Amino acid sequence: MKKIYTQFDDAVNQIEDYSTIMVGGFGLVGIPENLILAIAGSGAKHLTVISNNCGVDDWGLGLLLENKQIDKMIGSYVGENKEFERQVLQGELEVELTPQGSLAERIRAGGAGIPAFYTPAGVGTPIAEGKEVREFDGQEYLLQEALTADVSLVRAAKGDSFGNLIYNKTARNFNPEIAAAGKVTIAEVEELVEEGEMDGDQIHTPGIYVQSLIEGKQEKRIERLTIRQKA
Amino acid sequence: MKKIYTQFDDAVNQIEDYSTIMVGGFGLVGIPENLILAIAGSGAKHLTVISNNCGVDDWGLGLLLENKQIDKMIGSYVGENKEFERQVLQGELEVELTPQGSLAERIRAGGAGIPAFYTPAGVGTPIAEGKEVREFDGQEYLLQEALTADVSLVRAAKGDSFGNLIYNKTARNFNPEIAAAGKVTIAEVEELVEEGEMDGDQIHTPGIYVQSLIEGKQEKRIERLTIRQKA
Amino acid sequence: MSVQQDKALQREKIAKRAEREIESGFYVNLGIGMPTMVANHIQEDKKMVLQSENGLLGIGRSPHEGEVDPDLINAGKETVTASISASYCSSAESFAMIRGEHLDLAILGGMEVAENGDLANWMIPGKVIKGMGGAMDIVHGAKKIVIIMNHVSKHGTPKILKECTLPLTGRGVVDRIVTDRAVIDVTDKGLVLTEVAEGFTVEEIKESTGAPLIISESLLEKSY
Amino acid sequence: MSVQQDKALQREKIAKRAEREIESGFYVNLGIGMPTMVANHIQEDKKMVLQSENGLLGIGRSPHEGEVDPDLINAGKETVTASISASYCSSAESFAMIRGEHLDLAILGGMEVAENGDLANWMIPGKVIKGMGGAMDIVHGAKKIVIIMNHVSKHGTPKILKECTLPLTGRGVVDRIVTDRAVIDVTDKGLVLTEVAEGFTVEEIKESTGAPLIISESLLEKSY
Repeated sequence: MKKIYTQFDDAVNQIEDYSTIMVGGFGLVGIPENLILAIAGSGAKHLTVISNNCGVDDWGLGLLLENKQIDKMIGSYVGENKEFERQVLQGELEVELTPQGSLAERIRAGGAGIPAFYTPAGVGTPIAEGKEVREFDGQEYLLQEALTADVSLVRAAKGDSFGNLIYNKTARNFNPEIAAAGKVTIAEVEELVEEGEMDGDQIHTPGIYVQSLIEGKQEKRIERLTIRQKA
Repeated sequence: MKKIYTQFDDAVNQIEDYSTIMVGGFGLVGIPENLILAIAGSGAKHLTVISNNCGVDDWGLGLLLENKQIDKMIGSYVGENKEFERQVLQGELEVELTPQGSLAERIRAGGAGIPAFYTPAGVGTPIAEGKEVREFDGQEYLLQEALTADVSLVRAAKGDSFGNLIYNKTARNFNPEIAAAGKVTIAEVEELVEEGEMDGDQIHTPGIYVQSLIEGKQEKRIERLTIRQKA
Repeated sequence: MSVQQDKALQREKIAKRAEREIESGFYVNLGIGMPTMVANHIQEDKKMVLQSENGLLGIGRSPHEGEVDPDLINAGKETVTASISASYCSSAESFAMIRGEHLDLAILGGMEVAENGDLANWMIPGKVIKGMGGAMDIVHGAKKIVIIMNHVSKHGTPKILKECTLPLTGRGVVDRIVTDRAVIDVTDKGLVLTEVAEGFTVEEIKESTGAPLIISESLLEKSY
Repeated sequence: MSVQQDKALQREKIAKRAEREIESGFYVNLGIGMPTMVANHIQEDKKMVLQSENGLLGIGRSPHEGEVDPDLINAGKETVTASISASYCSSAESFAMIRGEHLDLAILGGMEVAENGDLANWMIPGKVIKGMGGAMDIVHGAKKIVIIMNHVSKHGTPKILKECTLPLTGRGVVDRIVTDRAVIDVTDKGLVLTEVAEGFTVEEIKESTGAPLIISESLLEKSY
């Protein structure tokens, strides 16, 4: 029922200059790495990117930075990336920092048709500047507005031809809410399975949120390998 | 790690007069039927009940109506219950009707620390009376506030001693959000399983939301049996 | 033909015409009551997914006797089965799906529709209020909202009006009205009559409608 | 002892004392950096659950070499394992859990704490801003917020102040401060000194603190 691509270049063909894209992942975990590589190769420019982080210098969204394809970044932590720092200092890149929980909730709101909500995060901080502060039950809260995207890119462990997705462990992170918040959502899946193979009780992203899928193999680079020595 | 009850009467012992309780279920599906029976036997009175429906005349929350244990009901549809109608007409029962999606989202907000949010549902209708209406991007939305409860009662198919829960099919309905919105949450489970038996990727309600559990057998009454005749 | 049979036929006719609103690939919510009947008329070659707002994406046919699962119902509380691709979610997630306008179409019943798209379908003052259920959310929650109802009330008075007299379910939410007599679109310019059912004339439709009608240039007569 | 070793010991000491904040049955979030070290000191008999805000409830120990799963990391982006009862969720759900105050305790690092409980720990004006990550949410998201940090800066100036000089992470959010020198509670009446570490006197704590201290009636000296 959904469009199944076989070439990553074809899958990202619909991303135009000046598009807003959302990209799943936390650090390098759960990122749609082949879709990002394909965008790096596509030459799409002046992108607004919504993602918790911006990759590292030579991987993930860092590749789009390197190519100067990003005009604006909305995220919560961008400290893993020297080129990011350079572009911000040079005024080449606009940044909007949002507390991580507010970012996740703004994306959820975008997919859920909630235009805005109140949250305690950021009250009394620089984040509150220009934002409405309102009291409920004696506590102050900040108004945060929803985020949506022209195209959302997610990565899942499994997907089927109806667009249903299942994520693996902490690779889930921002992916389910990002899948719901895109006008068009493209899913990079580790494994495309037969329809009916996924238990309906265990599906994390129902197919209604996904417009197309592509199967691919990921490198899954590890940012901070932490090992326990055998006793 | 969690309190495991063996007697339903003991499990609901903490529900006092004038408590606000939330009860999972849609129609009679997914209701914590033995916990409700125990409340009916407990004599707790002047309850405020938050639940999508109010059971039927002789089952589910209808039992608490019969006993006149409910002062106020917050729900979206209460049409399956003659005693409900009688008590409302007699002024014995206060009702607050909320659109079903707003009810679900208000409960989710309660568990998620969101004091209020905007929704399109109810704009221009009697529901909007006394509520703030605000425009975002040219569309009008209603401000809805969060709901929480002193005690939440849910039913799950499986639970473990850490309070992790898995629901079955459409018996999930309001249960996950209700589990999160109670100061204290009691889970009636069809099966108590060993810890580690549930896959971490498949847990619907993480144990952090659940304070105690009890295993029980449900009748699972069917409200509208609809059958397809064999050709 | 008895009045009862006549009514049933009328409902079938509306349901059949409403089925044409569904395109292959659509995600659709069918309201409780007459809209549920639309499911019985869906053409085999249409691949579509029915959503049930209690938390099921992919409603299947009714169960055979031995197949009934008490944990598996639709929003009308009827026992159902699930389609092969079905997924379950919480009610909050289900209404997030609805509110976020991920559905292509909702087909709902109506008591009154106004020329500006206002809909009333949940309460009659003076009668006991049973609640709006999911109706107020769903009218804001699909790319297209189609209302199916009889063209006139049992007293013969119009149900399509300049203004609703009953308390609203939603303001300006209706895109199309399908009745036993006609198909009418709600547009910025007013109500546009696009189809007339067999057995009725444009004049009869105009007379039985409580608001001015623009006649579509591509009007279809005897359309269903 | 080298300065490096000295610093490491100081951090261990703070982490050990912070561990006492954790009670059996607690759900705890440990911030990135020094707070992560607290996990290494948790007593075996304490049954508690560590939450990682990227979407893991039930962090286990670090993986052995052959056990590494690239899809399984903590909020510090380090590879971890999951405990037997662990569950995964989306980041939105994880922060719903945090914001809804379902955690009993969060132990976080700090740059400055003010006597009213204001916390600054995310940016230094003039330096490149890396972002607040989850800090601004977590400070509102646990029943008790404990800040662990050195008592004074590397220049020897107080980090506990009448008012923060750095941009805030949260206003009035801190419940307790644990440093290498003392434990101080934030109360409505002001800062209350409850414990003094071995090697320090009450006078020394007063002098190295930039806000007035009330001395607790049950003050513990040489407490850790």
